[in-house]
Amino acid sequence: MAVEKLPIAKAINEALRSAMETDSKVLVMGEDVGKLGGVFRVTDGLQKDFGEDRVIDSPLAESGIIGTAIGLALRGYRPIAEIQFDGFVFPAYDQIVTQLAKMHARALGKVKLPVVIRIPYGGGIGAVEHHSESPEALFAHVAGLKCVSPSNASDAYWMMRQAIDSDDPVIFFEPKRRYWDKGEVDTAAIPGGLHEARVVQEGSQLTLAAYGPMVKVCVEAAAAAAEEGKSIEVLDLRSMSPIDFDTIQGSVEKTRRLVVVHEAPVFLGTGAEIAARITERCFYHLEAPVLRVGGYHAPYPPARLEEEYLPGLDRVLDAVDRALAY
Amino acid sequence: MAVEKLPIAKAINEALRSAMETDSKVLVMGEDVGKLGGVFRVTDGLQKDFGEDRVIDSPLAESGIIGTAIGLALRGYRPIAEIQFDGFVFPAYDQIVTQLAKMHARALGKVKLPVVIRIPYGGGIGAVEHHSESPEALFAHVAGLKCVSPSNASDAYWMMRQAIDSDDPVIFFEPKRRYWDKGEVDTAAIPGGLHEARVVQEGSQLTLAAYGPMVKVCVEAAAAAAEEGKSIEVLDLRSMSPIDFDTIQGSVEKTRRLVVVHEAPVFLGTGAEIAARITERCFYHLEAPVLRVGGYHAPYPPARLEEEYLPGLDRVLDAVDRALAY
Amino acid sequence: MTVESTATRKPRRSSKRVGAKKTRAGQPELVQLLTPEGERVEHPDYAIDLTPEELRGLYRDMLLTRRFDAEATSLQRQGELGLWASLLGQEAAQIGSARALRDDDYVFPTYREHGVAWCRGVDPSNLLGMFRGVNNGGWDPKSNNFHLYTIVIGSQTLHATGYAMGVAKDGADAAVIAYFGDGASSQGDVAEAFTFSAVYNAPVVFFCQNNQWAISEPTERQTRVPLYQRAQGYGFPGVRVDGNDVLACLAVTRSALERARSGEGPTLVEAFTYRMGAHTTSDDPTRYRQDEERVAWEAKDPIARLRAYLEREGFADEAFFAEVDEESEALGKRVRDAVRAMPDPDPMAMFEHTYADGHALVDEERAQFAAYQASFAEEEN
Amino acid sequence: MTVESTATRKPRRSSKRVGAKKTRAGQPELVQLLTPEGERVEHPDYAIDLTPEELRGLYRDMLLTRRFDAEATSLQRQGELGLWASLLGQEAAQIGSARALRDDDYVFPTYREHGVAWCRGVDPSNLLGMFRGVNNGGWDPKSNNFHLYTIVIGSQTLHATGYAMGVAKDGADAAVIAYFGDGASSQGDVAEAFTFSAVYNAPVVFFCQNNQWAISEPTERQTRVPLYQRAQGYGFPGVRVDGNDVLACLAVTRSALERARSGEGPTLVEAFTYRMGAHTTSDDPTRYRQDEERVAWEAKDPIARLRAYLEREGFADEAFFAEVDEESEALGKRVRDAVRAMPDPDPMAMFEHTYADGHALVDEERAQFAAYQASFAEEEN
Ligand SMILES: Cc1ncc(C[n+]2csc(CCOP(=O)(O)OP(=O)(O)O)c2C)c(N)n1
Ligand SMILES: Cc1ncc(C[n+]2csc(CCOP(=O)(O)OP(=O)(O)O)c2C)c(N)n1
Ligand SMILES: [Mg+2]
Ligand SMILES: [Mg+2]
Repeated sequence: MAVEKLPIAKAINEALRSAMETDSKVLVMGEDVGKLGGVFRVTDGLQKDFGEDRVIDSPLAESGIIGTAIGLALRGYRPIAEIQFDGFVFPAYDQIVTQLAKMHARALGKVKLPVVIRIPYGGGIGAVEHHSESPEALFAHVAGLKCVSPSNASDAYWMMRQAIDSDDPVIFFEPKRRYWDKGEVDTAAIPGGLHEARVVQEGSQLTLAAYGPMVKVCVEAAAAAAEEGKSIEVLDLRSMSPIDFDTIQGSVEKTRRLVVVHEAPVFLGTGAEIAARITERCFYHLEAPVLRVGGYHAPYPPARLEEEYLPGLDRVLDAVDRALAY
Repeated sequence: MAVEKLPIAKAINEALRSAMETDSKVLVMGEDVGKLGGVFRVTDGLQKDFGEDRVIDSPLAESGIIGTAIGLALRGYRPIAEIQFDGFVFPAYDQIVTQLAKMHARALGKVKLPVVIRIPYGGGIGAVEHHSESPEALFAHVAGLKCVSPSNASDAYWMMRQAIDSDDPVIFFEPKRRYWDKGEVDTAAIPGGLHEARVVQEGSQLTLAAYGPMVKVCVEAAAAAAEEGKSIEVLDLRSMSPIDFDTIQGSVEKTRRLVVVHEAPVFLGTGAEIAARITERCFYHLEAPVLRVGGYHAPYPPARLEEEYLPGLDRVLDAVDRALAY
Repeated sequence: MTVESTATRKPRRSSKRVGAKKTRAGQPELVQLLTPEGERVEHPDYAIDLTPEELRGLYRDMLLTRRFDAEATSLQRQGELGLWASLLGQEAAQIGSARALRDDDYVFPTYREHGVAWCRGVDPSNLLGMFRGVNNGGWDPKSNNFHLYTIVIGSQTLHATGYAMGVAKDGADAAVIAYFGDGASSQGDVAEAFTFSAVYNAPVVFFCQNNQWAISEPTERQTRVPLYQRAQGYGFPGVRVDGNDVLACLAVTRSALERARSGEGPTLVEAFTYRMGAHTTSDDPTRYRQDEERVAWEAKDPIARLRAYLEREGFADEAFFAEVDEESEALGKRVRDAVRAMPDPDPMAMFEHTYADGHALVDEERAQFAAYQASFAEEEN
Repeated sequence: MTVESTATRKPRRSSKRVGAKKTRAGQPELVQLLTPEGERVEHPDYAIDLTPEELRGLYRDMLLTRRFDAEATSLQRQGELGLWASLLGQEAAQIGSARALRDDDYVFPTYREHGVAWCRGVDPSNLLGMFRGVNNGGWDPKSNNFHLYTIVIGSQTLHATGYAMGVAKDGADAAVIAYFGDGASSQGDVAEAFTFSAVYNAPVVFFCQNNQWAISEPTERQTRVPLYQRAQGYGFPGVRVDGNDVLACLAVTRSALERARSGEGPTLVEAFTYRMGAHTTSDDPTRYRQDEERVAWEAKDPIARLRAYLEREGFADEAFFAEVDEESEALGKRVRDAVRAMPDPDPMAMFEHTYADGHALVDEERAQFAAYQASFAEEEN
């Protein structure tokens, strides 16, 4: 395969497969990743082809999964651990924050922790509690972790390959409601850097910045705005730690207005940091305050309210209008 | 006692004692809180006076401490759980975030979770790893929790009383390096609201906003700046969730410049939210971007580097100068 | 593993001796009072003496629970529910254990304890709210001493332990029961619950329904020895009961609750049963298990077993069975109607109940949202 | 609880049968090969046959470790260290277990395993960096197969388990040992390590130094039965050894490591010992425990015990003891000098090593900090 049209879930599956073929130290582990192939089938077929020794069905214990992944990494393996859903990462939070994130620094660089943690995240799939959350800010705040989220199949493939290649722990947030969205994947193309933002669409009057599942919403919003004659630039940030502020700054110096969109609650979400830092960098350029569209300060609501909770086209356009009104 | 000069640790101790006297449902629990009185002696003497049934030495398991505190709260108790040091709260993070924070909403208000979690936090005491961190943003981002931090003995007493009285879970961040700072406590005075910021010192040219251990640094910075003829207003935010934005806004509309100071890393720290929101609220008032002084994106460093890592007088004054230079 | 008659086995002498004593067939001992064929057998540690009426009551509970469960599954297929976690096959474990409870006992369920909820008097349609997506828990835990469903695996075992610690502090003689699964046994929280309950001698029963699967993972991915043995190392007894035998589940749970009430502390009960259906309606078990396994367990069906016993002993007649069938149809209809009539929540509900005492940020966001909503109304005008 | 001679006791038959068999005195059985009086006793499961030279080596290890530990305590008092966690009393548990290891085995310590570090060849002064506050771990884990000290209680047991899983995947016959305390036994992570290691049959030894205190909490706050029994419920053996008996610790650990190597999976070893000093130099044990307890344990001192044996058997003469004493003084001086010469880290070090592959934010902050630092230099000019 060189260029193929794949859904995001399958693109990640291909990335895992190809990394496992390339490097026998790459392991996949987690709950139900084996025979079942994961509840979203992202690891489908891997156990069949690479065996139980490399595709490991773990006991039902997230701290154990990450803690043993750390041990495996210390032994020279490159584990890719799956957390079944966003809301179930917290039992592993201690291992992630106090051990995985800090061990390389603690050892003054003498050990490496090439662990990838895959987390299907975000809402929009009509699920029950704990299956629709966006906890990325809780990881991005923690030094020692890198956090990324692809928005399309090509990035899903390439960013996963790069995450596996990284010698740092990477939390890989997979936009679960986009798992079935198809896109072209060129497995021969040379990708951009894992932590570089991308201008998805150029525009002159305002910048919309998003990552993961919200990129699509922003692109649609830009299209809708275009019909009203508004020229919107859309950025796919791709990485939440580090954030590619240079690219955002470049865009905002041009458009002079910025709206950040994410599913996670606005309060102390990644948008807060972007607003704070871009305002500092572009103080004299901004014609309007950086506006944020995101979740509310409430537990993720029951499924029949999620459309109200999640940023959708209307709420993004509302923010665009408000920003343009300054 | 009505008015007495007490160190912060003792003021909290008095608050616990008086709450326990008033309400037999109030319990204290945690590691070493009994005979030892806690590693900082904050619970000193309580087990002797209230018995092992109300001052409970817990097994060494933070998830267990918070999980059983939740159960006790469901049974009608008002547990005050101690986490021995900031860096050891993470094994309990799942119980705090997925259970404690969400249970009241999950039950549509039918159960209450009056649990106080005491966390001695922050650095400056020359300790080993995990004993000097400031994880407040990781809790403030989570809906369902309230987060506060006193900066002086009177607040330590009263805010603890109010936290215990609250029917919501409160994470009570105790500025451990200030435990021995003395201040007057009037146990008869009617306190302000738990989540209200306070103007510690009026000024006209710039607002310094801080909470907990950094308030003292800001007051000193304001004094130093005053010597250079600069008029600085100092706010003690007292609460990180909710944040009293009205008071900050009021101050910034007057001074037109804001610097936020906290020990926690700047990236996605509470300062990010304050900068973002105040910029939105005061866009046309601000003469300079909101600047932030805080920890770096690195694990808390070994003790002999902490003076460089922590915001001190010089770094705060540097930010003040930078803000005034706009 | 198979569940066999223990009629000819030498009984365990005391619930405290829970070592892995093996039977001839190499099976760890299993408390059984009713064989798969519906024959009543005795167990010296677990006597039980129920009236025909009580026995019929258990049958009715199981049958109605199963009917309700089937209705929910079909409501999911019809798109009325987003998801359903069926208890099919686990009726005896749930009804047996729940019928051992007193009103003042307190229950902490997982997300699959529909039979327990039934026994506690929770209106079945209330259980469906969270699966329909209109709420995250649709009943008042305090009105039936039945806590909300807990999705984060294992957490509720600690809540149960804390609650039980509170019961003991109150000097009450109530007990607490925490349900969890074989998969959950691996969670650190469950181990911590064992530690805390043992150290504080809390009046709690840990009721593990080992249905042999945690989604696609068989129990061997969680443990290499029978789960009931876990308790001993924490200093309290563990016992394995035939989870498809409602009488044994009742007797064993009753005895564990008695221990709790009388100040002897926690007990672990492992109900050895089988998840007859998919993990949830989202799951496809053909990917990971053989249908033969399920078919073999059909022969151990908890309801058929009790019915055979009732019929054999003449404790119930055709009229009774017909009546329960009728009742179950009515229940199905009632639930169906109730679910269909369930209104979507008001969007403003998002801003309620995050806090008991209010929160300035919530107020701000509520106001902004209301204004935003109103802006559409304006546009429409 | 007291540690007594087991010379007259009936021995356990196999390390797999770890039930709480009680002695006449009501004590769970304890593997002992050297009585507190220094008499050699036999244990049928744990034979050991050391040369006089090896025995002297163990004595030397213990004595030097104790000397180093005392030096560190006094360096703390002198303000050279911020904190010290003394191993006083636990020398036999640490030296005995560590001398059972091969070079290719891997060790995951807590923060108190100075004796183990010694045996692994880690330069003692390197251990002091973190207590002085110049780093958070001052050695390369890979050069001695000795991981960094871990402060978050219990976490390292999972790292050890994962590492051991890796060893097994590699087809290597090395083993892994995880140290932890009685307090740590309550952490969910330790239970999960038990589960994972059992399920994957990982070649790991869990070595619990039960020094009977977790800061101010006695072991009864963590468990109501002896800790070694915990293992059985997870499907692997647990054994309690006299933690003040270096021979028994060596023999029991060696046997557990052999099990691991030969594919039999994990073992839990509980070394029953006593924390003779404060928890750390910040602690004041007079607030929570009776000095009599400590005094009673002095009679069981691990070093005196071995010395009595060496003397009685004529395995060592005065010259040897004098030589070790001299060596220990030299070690003390060397450590003292090394610590005093330890430079404070360069502030820029804060920005190193957070990531292996770099991070834009770190680069930005490093540059800002450098500019800020430079601004002072300018002012000074
Ligand atoms: C902490 C956590 N991790 C993962 C999940 C996803 N999950 C839901 S149910 C389940 C399996 C549970 O198995 P078991 O405990 O045996 O209960 P059963 O479903 O068989 O009743 C998993 C992995 C979860 N809900 N919580
Ligand atoms: C997760 C966590 N919680 C709390 C602490 C604080 N703490 C440090 S040592 C200790 C007691 C440990 O006791 P034990 O496991 O018996 O080891 P010992 O100190 O006796 O060697 C505690 C509570 C910690 N380091 N980590
Ligand atoms: Mg199961
Ligand atoms: Mg100890």
